[in-house]
Amino acid sequence: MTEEEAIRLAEALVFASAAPVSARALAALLPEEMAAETVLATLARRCAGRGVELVEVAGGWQFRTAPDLAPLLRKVVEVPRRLPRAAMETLAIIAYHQPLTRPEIEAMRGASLAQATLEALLEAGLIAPRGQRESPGRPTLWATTAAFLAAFGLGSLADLPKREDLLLEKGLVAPEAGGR
Amino acid sequence: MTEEEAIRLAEALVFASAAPVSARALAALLPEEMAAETVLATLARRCAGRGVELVEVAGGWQFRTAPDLAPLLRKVVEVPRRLPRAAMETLAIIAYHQPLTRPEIEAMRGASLAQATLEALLEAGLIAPRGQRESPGRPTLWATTAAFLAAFGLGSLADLPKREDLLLEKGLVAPEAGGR
Amino acid sequence: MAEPAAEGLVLRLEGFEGPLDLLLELARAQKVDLARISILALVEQYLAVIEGARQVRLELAADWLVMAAWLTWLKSRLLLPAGTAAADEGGAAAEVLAARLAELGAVRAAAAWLGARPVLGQEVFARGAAEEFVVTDRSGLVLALPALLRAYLAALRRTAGQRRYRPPVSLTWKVQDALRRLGELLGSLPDWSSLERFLPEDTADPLARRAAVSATLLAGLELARDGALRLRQEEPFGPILVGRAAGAAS
Repeated sequence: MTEEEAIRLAEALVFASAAPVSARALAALLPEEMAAETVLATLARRCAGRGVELVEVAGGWQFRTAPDLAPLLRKVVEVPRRLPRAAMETLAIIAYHQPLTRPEIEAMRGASLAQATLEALLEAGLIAPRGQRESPGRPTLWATTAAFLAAFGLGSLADLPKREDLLLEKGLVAPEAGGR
Repeated sequence: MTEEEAIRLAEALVFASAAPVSARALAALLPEEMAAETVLATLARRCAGRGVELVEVAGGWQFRTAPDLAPLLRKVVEVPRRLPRAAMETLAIIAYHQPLTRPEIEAMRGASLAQATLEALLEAGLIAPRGQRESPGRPTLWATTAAFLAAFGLGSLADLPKREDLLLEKGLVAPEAGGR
Repeated sequence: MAEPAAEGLVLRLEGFEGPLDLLLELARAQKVDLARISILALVEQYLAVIEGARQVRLELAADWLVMAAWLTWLKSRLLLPAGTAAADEGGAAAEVLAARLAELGAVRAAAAWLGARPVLGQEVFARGAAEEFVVTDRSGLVLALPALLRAYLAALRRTAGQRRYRPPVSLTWKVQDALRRLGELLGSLPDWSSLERFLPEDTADPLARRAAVSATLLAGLELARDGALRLRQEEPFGPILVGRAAGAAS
């Protein structure tokens, strides 16, 4: 095996391996008198300045994209998240009944409101505190923001579908009225 | 961007990707007046004879180890089992006659299609269902995939040899002159 | 050529992917191209192989025997003097068989051609450790009005359910109801009125109506047993008539 052939082999081996290739692993494929370290060093010199370079990392040698090119190759893919159900329900109740306090939200949802849910809505800028209820403890009142309107494509809160258009079952809208 | 810089960028882009990279993907990174195809062709010429070569497959470009190094690399790199004869023949039928149904495949081979064969081809990602035949029972139609082209180093289905050429090569339907 | 090299084939019938596969092998053994093989010789060889295989073991997969039967038929046709309708039929069938063998030969050649290529992952290798330059940005939110409204309704529905328990309203007319109604109406309706007239008024729902009929009949039977009224039916499935008790004055 000539030195050129050894360099070709080293290139293919490092390229095809899933993990960095040690000089010892290459040596196993080379004739005894040939030094794997030298072959790899020669290959590394030859690749210097190319788009892909041979670098020595923990455990052996590996091809890496030249660092100056990485930013050009980076592609950002936006994968938007959905709001969890509890957050969406909370947001809807605030939108229709604002301003209201946390206990009021909990009473309407019939479930306790986790701090994380409230924080997620705050962080997304969809709700904001708006004053305090003038009652014992002065609880914070919550309301939706301009960002909420923008996110849902609403000009104003008046653009939300009316509750009567939504609540077709009488049982849902006014439980106090009772009976069916 | 100079041509050298474009070649560097092309090398890095194709090298980084596990799947073949289309000229269009490179073009998105190049200035408008620069032809991605030309850049890739230049790069391919430059890599010819190295341990890792640039080849055009499945509608894109991919770096691959040189075929002559296979015997040495197979000692080190893990290689999956080869497809058995029945699977290769089934694959050949699908490649030439796609899309077609399982009974049609079986009729051509004069043997039923074993579950293991179908699963091996599906598992390797070489074939995929492509719609259903509009006939009673709406049987599934099978076709080859882009992975099939990539696996066998084909640019497109048009790179498959013509049926007549195959038979001539084997001396199977040679006319009068024929024989072997 | 007439003497088949059958002994070797008999023992390794399992190696073939079906009768067509064996026929192709036999055709190749004729050492001529497939367009000029002798179908008759081929048929004889196949039948000899099958006969040999049956001497070794009795059971043989059905498709081998089906092919043998068909080839026997084909042989009988091919042996007829040319020009007869049956001989033409045999000639046509022989052509179809030759074409199928040629097709299978092409499939073999294509498979061999594919197999001879450097296969990715076998002879050539792609990059073992690809670099990932795609960054996923999950900071955005999908927000849509329908989802907001669905959430609002879901929340209200939950609390509405918690606030009050509403027992389901029974739609069925019970025997007690029917007893009461029969008692109320018996005096006011004409004697020998149809049982139907004693049903409750708003029974549009077919299921509720059938329940009301059977409840009313049961109630009627009970009252008749006690002598409180009389029932009459002129014919099977005819209308049931309700009359006042024998002793009761109108």
